[in-house]
Amino acid sequence: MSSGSVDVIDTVTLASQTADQAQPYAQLGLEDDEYARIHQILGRRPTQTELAMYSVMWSEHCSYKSSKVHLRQFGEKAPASDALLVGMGENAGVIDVGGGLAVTFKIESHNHPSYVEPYQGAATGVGGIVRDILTMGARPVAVMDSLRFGAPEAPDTARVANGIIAGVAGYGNCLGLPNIGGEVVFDPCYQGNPLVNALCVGVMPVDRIQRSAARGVGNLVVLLGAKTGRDGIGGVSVLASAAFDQDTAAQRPSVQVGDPFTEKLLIECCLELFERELVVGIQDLGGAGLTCATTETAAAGRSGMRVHLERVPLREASMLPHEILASESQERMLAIVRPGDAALVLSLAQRWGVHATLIGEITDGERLVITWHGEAVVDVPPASLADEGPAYQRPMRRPADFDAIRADDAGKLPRPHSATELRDTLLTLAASPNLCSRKPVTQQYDRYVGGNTVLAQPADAGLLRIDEQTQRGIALAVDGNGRYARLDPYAGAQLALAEAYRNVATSGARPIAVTNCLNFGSPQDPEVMWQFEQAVSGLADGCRTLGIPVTGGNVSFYNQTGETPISPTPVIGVLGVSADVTKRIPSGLGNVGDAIVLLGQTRDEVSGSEWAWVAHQHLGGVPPVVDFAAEAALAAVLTDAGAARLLTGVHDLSDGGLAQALVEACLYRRRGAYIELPPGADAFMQLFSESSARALVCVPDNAVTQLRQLCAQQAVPYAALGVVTAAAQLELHHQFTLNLDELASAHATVPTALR
Amino acid sequence: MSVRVGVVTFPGSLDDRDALRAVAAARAEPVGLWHADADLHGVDAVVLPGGFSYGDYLRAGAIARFAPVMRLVIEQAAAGLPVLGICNGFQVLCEAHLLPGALARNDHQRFRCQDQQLIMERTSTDWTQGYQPGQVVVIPLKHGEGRYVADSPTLDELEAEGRVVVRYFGQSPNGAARGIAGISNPAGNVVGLMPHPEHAIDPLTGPSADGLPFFTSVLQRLVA
Amino acid sequence: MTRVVVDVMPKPEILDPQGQAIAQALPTLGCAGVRSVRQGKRFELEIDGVLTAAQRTDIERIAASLLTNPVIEDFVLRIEDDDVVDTGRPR
Amino acid sequence: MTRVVVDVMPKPEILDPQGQAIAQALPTLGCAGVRSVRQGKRFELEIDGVLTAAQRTDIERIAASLLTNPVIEDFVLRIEDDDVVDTGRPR
Ligand SMILES: Nc1ncnc2c1ncn2[C@@H]1O[C@H](COP(=O)(O)OP(=O)(O)O)[C@@H](O)[C@H]1O
Ligand SMILES: [Mg+2]
Repeated sequence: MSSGSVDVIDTVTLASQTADQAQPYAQLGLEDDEYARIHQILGRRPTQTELAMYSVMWSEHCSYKSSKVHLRQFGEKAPASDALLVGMGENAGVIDVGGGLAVTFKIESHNHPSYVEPYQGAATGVGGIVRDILTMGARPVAVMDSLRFGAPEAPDTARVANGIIAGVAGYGNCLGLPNIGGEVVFDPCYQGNPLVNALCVGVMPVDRIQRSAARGVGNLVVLLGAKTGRDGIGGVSVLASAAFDQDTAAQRPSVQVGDPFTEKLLIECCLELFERELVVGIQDLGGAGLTCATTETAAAGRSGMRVHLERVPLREASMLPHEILASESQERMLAIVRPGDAALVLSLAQRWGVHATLIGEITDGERLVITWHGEAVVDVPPASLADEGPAYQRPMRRPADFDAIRADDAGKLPRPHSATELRDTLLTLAASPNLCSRKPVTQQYDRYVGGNTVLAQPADAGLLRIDEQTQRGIALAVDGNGRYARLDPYAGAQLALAEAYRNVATSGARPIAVTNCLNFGSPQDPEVMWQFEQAVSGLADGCRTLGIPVTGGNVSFYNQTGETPISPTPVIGVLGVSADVTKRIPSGLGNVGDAIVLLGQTRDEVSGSEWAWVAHQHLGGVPPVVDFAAEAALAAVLTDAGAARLLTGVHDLSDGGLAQALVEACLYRRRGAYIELPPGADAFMQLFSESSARALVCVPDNAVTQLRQLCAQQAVPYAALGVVTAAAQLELHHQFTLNLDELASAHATVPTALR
Repeated sequence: MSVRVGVVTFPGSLDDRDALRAVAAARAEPVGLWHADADLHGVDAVVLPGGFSYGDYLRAGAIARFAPVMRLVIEQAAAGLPVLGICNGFQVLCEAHLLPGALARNDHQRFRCQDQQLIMERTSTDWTQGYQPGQVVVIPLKHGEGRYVADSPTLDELEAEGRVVVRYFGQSPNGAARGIAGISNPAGNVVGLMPHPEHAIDPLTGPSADGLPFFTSVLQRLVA
Repeated sequence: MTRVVVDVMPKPEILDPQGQAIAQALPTLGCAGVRSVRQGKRFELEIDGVLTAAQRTDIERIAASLLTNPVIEDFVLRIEDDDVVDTGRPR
Repeated sequence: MTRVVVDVMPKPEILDPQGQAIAQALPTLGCAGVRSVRQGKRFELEIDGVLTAAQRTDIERIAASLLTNPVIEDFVLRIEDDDVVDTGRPR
């Protein structure tokens, strides 16, 4: 671009007159053919502002250009579901949970910003997903967070982990959203690429679902919330530096600072607007800010829109049109309202202390025209930005080391045999970074606010009452396992799905819907792309088999340092419904004298296990068998037994196998257990295998027969393991006895980075 | 005649709905009060709920105490209106000088949410008549700035006058002076505490129902 | 335009865990000889035009009531390129 | 004894929700005409005896790394009764 001074704004008129002017599209991440397509769409060169808009809307982050062709499977393979009110494609899916209520939930990543500035990155990640849920018309009612950090001893991990945890806590607590679950995993593969996947769930009356479509010629466009600053301008600042003053460009921060207080007011304000039916369309401002919100709402409504950009309230008066459009300042929403309601909307906003500004109107035709002090700086068909971005079928290749890694079975690793060795292994695992107590993290999160939290950490799933009259509730769990996915991305995604599904079932709820966040390396690496496709297929196939649809999700690519990508990490969230939360299955061990029963089948499966990792730093072999029929049968037993109030305690088996499940179950309510492992079985295998589709349950004598019957009906293997005892110890008959204090102190080990 | 208990919503209040629920659970009539209204709508008692009023960015409760509704709360508290400040509400009461001392950042500098054992000491206040002195209860707490501080003469006076309403039992969660979790004014109508009794009214959604007597106490006191 | 700076520090007798944590970390970061660290707050207020006497009174009141909690903090108010108004205790 | 003061402020272009919340409250408290408020931190470090050149370098390093988050904050370091060392951007 030529040496325009700061005052000269590139307008549509100017662009038509200077068709040949060179533009820095490559620096903005646009390919030659993408740039040529923009010319073709507009019939002229784009203005600087338009170019900035295309570059950001056609970026991987906004356009899903590498993932789109694969994500289609979620729709194509989706099982039929009457409960699905809004499917994929909107900000978040909406599910009818009965009783006149609908639930919307979604998980989203904020990985890269959280590495640069852990506290604010994580905080704004929570803020962003909460606005997505609000946009659907729902009151956000809870959050969850799935976190991954580098090795606990690595020097940078403390900075990243503590900042991220404090950021999740700071934002969520200040918004008044209970945190009802999540994950914390340490693995060296996340050293320079921590993962912050935040989930939010919201509830609304079924008839209050909001849409993002901007409709109704003459309706007004209202910008609600925070003033717009130079936050997160990122890639677009390259344009600025090419066009304008070199020195000022360096000052443009990509870091966004969250303001949960403003978000809280924005939430209450929007909910009141929804309640009074004052909103025709609404969209949150997230990635790509106003650019994304204006183009998506106009495109969804097949409407035209006129925006008077100079009306946008600014934090810094000197901001230029492309900066205003690209700014990712947090805590903003775009609403479409009828002209007759505008005064009321503005006064309600004022009551809540929320800035509200009329910045434009819906027009005839299908053009988005953005003016700057009367001069058009943008005149585009909005769908060309929002829907018609590029889509690539990127090359894929099975990783070169795939077969070698799978052949490297963990079964050949030396195993503990003697009672002492087994005991030490159990304690070592209980104290290891991924299995020790999550309390240092979760006690920083408010799990009580709202007064509807029935289950939260350390329960297998979060359980939330959503109707105080009927006691109807929802359960949620998020799970992922990068090690399994590294060994086999197809099975890894399915194992994550299976685990989240099982966790939801342990609360007694019936799983009904799925969200996902797919964290991968660079899509330009064919091996990563292969992993991605495998994970998507695995998840889509798994959801079809289980009969629960994917309702939404998010993709995060480029999680890699140099040439080394993270282990593929699909994180899966499952939502369940509980008709009566008072029938929840209590977590942990039940009452003294109750039988402890293992449901499900145990195989010799230790490849990719926590034991192989902790004891041998080994990652190889084939992950555990996925058996969705067995998962569904187990879930059916749990929900039926829960509904009949047969069970007094429950804990699913996952990382660390039966050994870890016993440790956690004992410590939950500090109850003792006497256990006899099934005769003839290899004790190590029984204790440390990570076979899926298993759970521990506690059942009083008078309910044993009924439970046995349920298991027989569903063909779920039933093994009486032992009994809940009054002694403060975990006794494994013929093996060893550990007192609960010893267990508790091992489990209370705090990972180095969190000390 | 039913007893009406108001719960003030400040911008950033979070546990206001929970406090209203607890009032209802105690069979009083819950009344929502708005920070900007200079009107208490004739309520018989007021709860200042938990949350992060104004984001608590400056100091917890520092801005909320200047809200129009607080002028009336301060005025009528002096005339004997029962006022309970929970967590952020306690911080507001201290900032408003209805209670002495201040709530500083936790000594470990982190937000802490946990089920806390507490020992009830003064049970002659409007809000604690339903407890026995020395009774140990479990009530959740959740705060980043809950370390009660005051100078020694003030602390001595509080103890001498029996105005320490509730103390942490066992290890202190925040480093509070003399383990103080909650205090009252001399008359016993104004009580502030860091733990959240409104989150312990039903074992389904809290660790116990040990918090309910706070709300039934004021009811008893008002119908008496 | 006038800038008013208000420095708020914890009173000396009040435990300052943030300052203490920093002081404890310093030796391990290779910084020796620091006897104590205290952490307070700094506020910068920008006022259009010249500060009037009335505004100054207002701001002093705000500094003493809103910006500072006198139970645990002291403050110093400074008008930039102007004289210093010290209403806290000697520092 | 030497006192080193480190003033840490949010960078001008970074959102400062703390300052903003205060600025919004001021008019209702009868304090008009304040265009903006920014809230930062103030650290006071006490050093035994006179500050050596090595100590000063150490403290500057600490100020730039531990006391300041350079992604979102700038700092100014001042040695009391001594000259001013400014390593942040112009304020
Ligand atoms: N992994 C995925 N699975 C299913 N749907 C996805 C996935 N990733 C993205 N989507 C869907 O694509 C749409 C756009 O996603 P995204 O850009 O994250 O939404 P938003 O613009 O609200 O942030 C959403 O409907 C989202 O649910
Ligand atoms: Mg969205």
